[in-house]
Amino acid sequence: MLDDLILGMAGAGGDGVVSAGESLLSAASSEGYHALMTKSFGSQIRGGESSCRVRLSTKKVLNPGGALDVMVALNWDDFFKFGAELPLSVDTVLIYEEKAGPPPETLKARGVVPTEVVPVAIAELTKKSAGTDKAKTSVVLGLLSGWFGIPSEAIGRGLKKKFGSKGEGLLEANEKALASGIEYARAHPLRTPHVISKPKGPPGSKMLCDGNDMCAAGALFAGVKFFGGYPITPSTEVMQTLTREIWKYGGTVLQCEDEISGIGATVGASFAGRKSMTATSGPGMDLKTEILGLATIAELPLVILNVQRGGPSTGLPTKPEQGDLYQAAFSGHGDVLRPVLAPTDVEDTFKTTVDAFNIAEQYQTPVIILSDQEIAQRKEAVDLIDTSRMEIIERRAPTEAELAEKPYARFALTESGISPISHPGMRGGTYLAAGIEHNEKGDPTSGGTMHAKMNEKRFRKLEPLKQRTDLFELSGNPKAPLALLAWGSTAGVAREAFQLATAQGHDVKLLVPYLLYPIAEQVYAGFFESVKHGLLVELSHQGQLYRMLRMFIDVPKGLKSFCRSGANPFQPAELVARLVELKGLPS
Amino acid sequence: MLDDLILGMAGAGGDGVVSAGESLLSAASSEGYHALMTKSFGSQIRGGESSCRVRLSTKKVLNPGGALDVMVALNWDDFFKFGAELPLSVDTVLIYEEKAGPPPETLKARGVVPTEVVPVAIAELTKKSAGTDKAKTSVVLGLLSGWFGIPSEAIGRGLKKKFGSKGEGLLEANEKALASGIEYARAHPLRTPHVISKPKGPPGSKMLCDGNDMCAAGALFAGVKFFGGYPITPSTEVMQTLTREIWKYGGTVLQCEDEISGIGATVGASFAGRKSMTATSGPGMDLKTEILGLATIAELPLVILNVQRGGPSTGLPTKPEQGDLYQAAFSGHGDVLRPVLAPTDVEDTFKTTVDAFNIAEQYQTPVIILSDQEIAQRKEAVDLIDTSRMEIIERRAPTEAELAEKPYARFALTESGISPISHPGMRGGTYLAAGIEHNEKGDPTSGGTMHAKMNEKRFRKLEPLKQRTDLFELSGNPKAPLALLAWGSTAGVAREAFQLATAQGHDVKLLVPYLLYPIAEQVYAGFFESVKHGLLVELSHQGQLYRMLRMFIDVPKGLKSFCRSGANPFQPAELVARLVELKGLPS
Amino acid sequence: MNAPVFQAKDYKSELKPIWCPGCGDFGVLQGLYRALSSIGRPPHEVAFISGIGCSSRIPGYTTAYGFNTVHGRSLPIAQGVKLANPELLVVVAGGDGDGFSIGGGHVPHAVRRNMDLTYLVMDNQVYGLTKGQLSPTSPRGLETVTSPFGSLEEPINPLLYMLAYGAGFVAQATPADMPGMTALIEEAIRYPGFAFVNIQSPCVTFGEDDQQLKAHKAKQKSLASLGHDPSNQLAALDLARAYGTELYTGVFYRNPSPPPTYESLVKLRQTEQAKKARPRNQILDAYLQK
Amino acid sequence: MNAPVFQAKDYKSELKPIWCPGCGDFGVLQGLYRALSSIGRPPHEVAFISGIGCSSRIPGYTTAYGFNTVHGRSLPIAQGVKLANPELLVVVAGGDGDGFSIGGGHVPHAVRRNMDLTYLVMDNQVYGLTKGQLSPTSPRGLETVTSPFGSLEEPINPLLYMLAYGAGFVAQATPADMPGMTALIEEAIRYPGFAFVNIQSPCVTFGEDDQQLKAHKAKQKSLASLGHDPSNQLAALDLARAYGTELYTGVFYRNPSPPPTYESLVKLRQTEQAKKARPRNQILDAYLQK
Ligand SMILES: Cc1ncc(C[n+]2csc(CCOP(=O)(O)OP(=O)(O)O)c2C)c(N)n1
Ligand SMILES: Cc1ncc(C[n+]2csc(CCOP(=O)(O)OP(=O)(O)O)c2C)c(N)n1
Ligand code: SF4
Ligand code: SF4
Ligand SMILES: [Mg+2]
Ligand SMILES: [Mg+2]
Repeated sequence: MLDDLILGMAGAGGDGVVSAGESLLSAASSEGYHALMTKSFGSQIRGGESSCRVRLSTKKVLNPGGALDVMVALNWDDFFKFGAELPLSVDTVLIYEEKAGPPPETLKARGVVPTEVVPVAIAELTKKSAGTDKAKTSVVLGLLSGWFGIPSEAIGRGLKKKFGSKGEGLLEANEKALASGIEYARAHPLRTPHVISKPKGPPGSKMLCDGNDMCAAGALFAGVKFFGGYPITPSTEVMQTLTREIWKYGGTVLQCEDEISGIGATVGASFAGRKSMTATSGPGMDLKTEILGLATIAELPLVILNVQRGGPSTGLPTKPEQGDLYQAAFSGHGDVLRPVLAPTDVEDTFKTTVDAFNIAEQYQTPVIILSDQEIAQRKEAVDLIDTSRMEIIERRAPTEAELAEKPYARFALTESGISPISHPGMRGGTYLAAGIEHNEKGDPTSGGTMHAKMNEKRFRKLEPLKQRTDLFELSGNPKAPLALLAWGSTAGVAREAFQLATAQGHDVKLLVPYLLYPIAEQVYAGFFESVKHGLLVELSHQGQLYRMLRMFIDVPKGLKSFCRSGANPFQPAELVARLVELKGLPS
Repeated sequence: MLDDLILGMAGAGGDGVVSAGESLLSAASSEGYHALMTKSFGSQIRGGESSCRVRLSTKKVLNPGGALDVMVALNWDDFFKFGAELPLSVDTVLIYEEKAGPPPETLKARGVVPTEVVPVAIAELTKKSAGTDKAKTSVVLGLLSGWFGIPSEAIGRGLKKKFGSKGEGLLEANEKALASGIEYARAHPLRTPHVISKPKGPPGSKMLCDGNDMCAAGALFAGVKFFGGYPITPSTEVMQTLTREIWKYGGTVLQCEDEISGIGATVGASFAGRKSMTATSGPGMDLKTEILGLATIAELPLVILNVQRGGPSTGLPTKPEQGDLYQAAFSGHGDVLRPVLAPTDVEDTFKTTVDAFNIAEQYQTPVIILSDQEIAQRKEAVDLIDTSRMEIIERRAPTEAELAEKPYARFALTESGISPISHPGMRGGTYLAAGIEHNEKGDPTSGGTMHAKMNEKRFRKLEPLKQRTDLFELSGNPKAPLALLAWGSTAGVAREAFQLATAQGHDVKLLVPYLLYPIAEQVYAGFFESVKHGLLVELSHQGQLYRMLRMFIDVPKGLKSFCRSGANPFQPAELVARLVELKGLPS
Repeated sequence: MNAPVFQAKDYKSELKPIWCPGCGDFGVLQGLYRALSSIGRPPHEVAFISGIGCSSRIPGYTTAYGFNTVHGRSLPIAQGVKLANPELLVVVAGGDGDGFSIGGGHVPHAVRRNMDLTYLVMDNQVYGLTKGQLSPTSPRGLETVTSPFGSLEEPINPLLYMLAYGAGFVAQATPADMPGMTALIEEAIRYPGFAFVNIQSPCVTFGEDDQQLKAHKAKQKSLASLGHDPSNQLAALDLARAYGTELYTGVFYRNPSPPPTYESLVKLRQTEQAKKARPRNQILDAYLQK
Repeated sequence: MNAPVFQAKDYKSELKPIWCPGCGDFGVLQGLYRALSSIGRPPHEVAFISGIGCSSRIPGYTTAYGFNTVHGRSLPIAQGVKLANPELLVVVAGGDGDGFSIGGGHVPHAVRRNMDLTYLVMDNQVYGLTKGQLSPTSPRGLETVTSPFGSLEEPINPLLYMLAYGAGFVAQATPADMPGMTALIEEAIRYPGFAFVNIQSPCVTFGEDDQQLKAHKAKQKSLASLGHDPSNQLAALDLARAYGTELYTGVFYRNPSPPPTYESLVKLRQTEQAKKARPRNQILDAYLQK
């Protein structure tokens, strides 16, 4: 019995492999499995090739995984188009539509040829059982259920939900197809059985969601009242979810004419006293730069989600990359300190979003959430998040007593650097917000002395953030000489690599920062104390966090940047291999 | 006899102190003096207080200088409004309009009281000599000429140019006023004479210009054919100069509707094969970010001037700051390497602009010139620049033979990383330029492997830049243990500090980079080898270049960042003092 | 009639305007104080939003809440303010460059959303703050620092644009006629929807002679005196075409039956959806897979 | 008549369009090939500039020079191309969102400069590439992924806007009438100045039923058949107001005496100024202080 199973499927647009993957995912999750699904399409808007990967597990799934345990190819052409996204090993069970003919020579050229290659006359089985060839995916689901132990009742319930409303005939046909798939599998057992163990969580205990869902949910939980945005892949779903939900909570979503307007309206709503947010991806971030600076100098709370995709420019709009960290930290003219947070998976996107709102409101600052295409769009079955101890912070407004006592100074140079903030509608709190430098009251100034004080204030108020050890995940022996660091979606791979290396007996520790900027000097310094060798893993050409650490910290000589361009995901095993390699080098 | 004289003047808008400063400057420069003038205004568009500083010298002027040798106050209120911009010392000759009454107590409160304080009935003298009070500035010029030895013939020639066309009466009145000022000075000698020596250069050998002039001239020299831009202080003059000049050379200036359009049109013109440029300041740079990324991935040559002012946001629009370096290097999403150059004074803005065009064309990349408000807008009298050995580089186009030989691959993965570039109109060279990632031919791709190759190419092609030692100025003993580093307008202060420290017997060296990014690791490493202590001086809150050096180089522990917010210029003496302080510390 | 609760001076802040002596914007500011006084909302319930330019300095000169934002983005920001708190009286002010050059892309969308905003453009046919460059309303042929040989472009037509965008209230005024301008500003603020007033506000420093108050006095023709019916949109379009040639003042178009504002539709939606709200600690239950 | 020097297929590249089967943009592309063939300029003298969107993929499908730029900026970039080399035939193509939402601020300025550019908008009332969100031409009330309870905004009116902006050539077409559309594209390209064609190009995947070719066939009315005089600008403004209700095809407005193009004025200026040019090594002498 297995604890972990990775399946892949590929076919033409009409073959419905993505829909099959979704059925599998929802069946597994409703049974209490942990699961993770990623999908991939050709460049066509509709009708091109498509594929998906589903990873099922009895434990938390850390990443999409590497080589497949099972691959279903509905035709060879489409399968090959996905290349490295659907990697086989000798142990992969390769199932294919018999009609497509035996595996072509190209398979060999790719290096590994699975030992178990299983032709199934899927189309024919469908026709026979269902009387139509529209139910092909149900035959596939049946095969997978039969061979790998995925509970068929849950799949059946899924079919009812999906086809129940579409007329008796369709549901029945699919049920028959499912049964025939199961039956076929039973009748033709695999040489090596690959049955997955029963899940540990009770049925109905899992949420099925992606990172963009969790960002929207986190925003609602934190009390977002305004979202202004403009569609862009792969972030649009956040706006789409909020525009279904936010009205219930007295909020508004405005689809704006562009990203500048999106952040503009958002800043306006924040000025008017409401928790506000916008979401976008790289090109949209570029356009938001100017108004981000306005929010910094006017000290307005604001949350900005950037779902990273491959860059520069339009780049690779549907692929993940971690190339926007410099931008998040350093874009915009002038001296600016703008907190940057990064979730590492679907689940923690929720808390990271709540953290972002809390930091924004507490420190009166824009906060950037750096997600990426992978965690934003991969669907996962995860445990219900316990929100009972999550705190919600509101911005500090001047009290009536304070306002009565002395004239209101919006930008008072307080000890903490945080000055109570009023908003339109509040009696006694009127002031001029502006992009121009100002004195404590808010009046424009061009004086260098006041400018220096205000810069100092704007930086000082964020100092406490660097002490937030709760924004760092530390695993392993604190004194270990070997270290792994990763952020964002790459952290999931690093976590598995850490487990692997530990299991192999290496004395290693792992640091995953959720707070990327400002650089928490002390946290890193403490972590690095024992480190002789290590890797900072990033999916970008430059390895941007590595460079940013160097700006502020003396990084151990033996700590190397391990980085490469986006759309080339890391595998746990290769990280372990690199670590072992490093260990041999002088430090 | 003095080699160097620093004068200040302050008055109300109508008093014409800036115009007096300009007359002084042009008279001095036509006589062959080196000279430098900065002006400062209140926040009013017209009619507020105004002031200027003029520094005259028989040698090259390195910076505006610190405490004034001479100060002319036409009234006390306006003088005090400029605070630290017009600093006095005990040795300052303080001349004031008698009518304004004796120096108020506030002067004492400011710490230093000059020993020589000279009231002159300027208004009365004007009325008496010229018969009108419109010629006040000519009396002032007369006084300055008489007391400090500034050649009166040159001032007279200036008056002729200025008033010659405005009717006999006005010229005559001003000539009389000038004479009366000179006469008054002769009749009332100062206690300590402050006469400036004769200049070394022959009359008529000096150019009178500011940094923005030199940028426009450099662009014309380099062969700019298109400028698209949008007005913004303090860069607008570049567009204004080019729109008078460029047509002569077959080029066009387009005043666009915003900065996005400005860089858009510029990129378009570059795509069409012409040398192109845009200019702006901080807020405009923010808006240009997205299209900068497009130029990087489409590998289009482009020059962008950013005249830095105080930030963030609208900030301090008329004051200098060096706070846009992070932005220049790191703005925009994705992995980008974009060369950044910085001129250090009016004169070298010319060559830096030519260098920027050459690098842009040679490497098919956007290049940013980081100027700042001070060098862009201060007027200087400098020696005519010798352009005879300046090379002009044109982009490498595919030859007809190459195009005939095999199908054109616009983004061919060559050894140097540079691929010959065609443009519309060229037969056989058609291709698709795009913001999306592409293969060698230019066709869109979403493949990770090709993406990695193209990123690598785009970075590799710029490697040779890091070997350009001609883009660094190195002075002093190469083995010195003490170091000064500065860039941009701050370099002028550092140069004088270096001279001062050397004269005081310190073993010190100076490095001024014109190439700010990519970081030339070897140049710095070589420089740092002997360094025990040192300062990197920057006019920004964060000290951005210091942090950027750390990203790529192990900076000596004894090298400190000496930085502060904009609009607070450094003085040579304080840099020396800090250096001496450092020397005492363990390294 | 009772004395107003808030007098014009109650809207005037301590900040001294830094406009050039004689700038048309002084008059606009006075008219605005008076219009606000007639309307009578307390200053803390009023928000002035502007971009960057001489004219965009207006918010600082009032005792209301003010947001002097960045160049060209006043309308998006104002929409956020209004949607966040529809109870506020929100006035947007700025220049011809701020509004129709860099900000021009936001205008049609602000108009078609039809929030209850008032947009006052101080049209001086030049860039004042940056010292005299071409603005989008500068006449063809104009010589400026950025057009030393004369402008090669047709000017834009703010009135015609606004009508084409479907604005419910479109008017033009000049501080050369203070009572007329003040009344138009008041009417625009009272109009329940997006209202636009193009105010010919002379730049005495960089403007042309025929753009000064004196010339306005001579040239101005009131639309009322022409017998124009402000409910006739096609006639308004026709008259608006004379922008740049004629100086018509008054209301070009006023929608006789103003449609519901965006914020009122939002309110309806919020009310309708409110019943589906979950308690905060159950928001995630929506994702549970049964 | 001789056979054309370049046939439609000579403008067709090897890149296979990745549009959904049945997408209206296929028809537009065909029409474009044919129009180009009639005009007969060699592909290397033609430049296609586009933004981002399904429709913006057009440049890649031609053998001309192409620049598939960023979202909303095709017009500024195209102006740079044209001014850098006025000899080129420059065609700008894109979607309703690209052109009138994010790019909307550039349109009036491109129009008033009046360069000899052709601007083809494939108006499908939706965001195709990003999978079905509201576009600025989406009708009020439309339910999409970003308006699950219906859009609250009036759509923009591209035809009326372009007329208000002063475009010299404004037309509307649909690939439901291939010969008509092809002829209009050709006429637009031949018009010596800024020319705009709004092409109703259905999105089969995210569009509504009444926006498909079949509906167009039923609904389309040619302006010629209505007896419209394309030299009458006010009549054009009036007819354009029916956008969204009626599907008028043909030329709304064509300036009977096209004014000089921007680039021709530039040429004059360059010629006039050329005599004042200094040799490169004397450029700095202008700053010498005698
Ligand atoms: C992004 C950006 N670009 C340019 C500027 C410079 N700028 C400030 S105001 C202005 C134009 C002012 O003209 P207008 O809006 O007509 O206002 P006016 O001063 O004439 O009242 C410009 C170009 C800026 N502040 N920000
Ligand atoms: C700056 C930026 N914002 C958003 C996007 C995402 N985006 C790409 S195309 C598009 C809209 C497409 O709609 P339209 O222009 O109507 O073209 P269509 O696909 O319908 O032909 C959007 C929002 C982007 N690429 N860049
Ligand atoms: S420059 Fe013109 S618009 Fe600006 S304050 Fe002066 S007169 Fe007014
Ligand atoms: S999504 Fe719509 S517009 Fe895009 S290719 Fe498909 S049918 Fe055409
Ligand atoms: Mg103006
Ligand atoms: Mg569209």
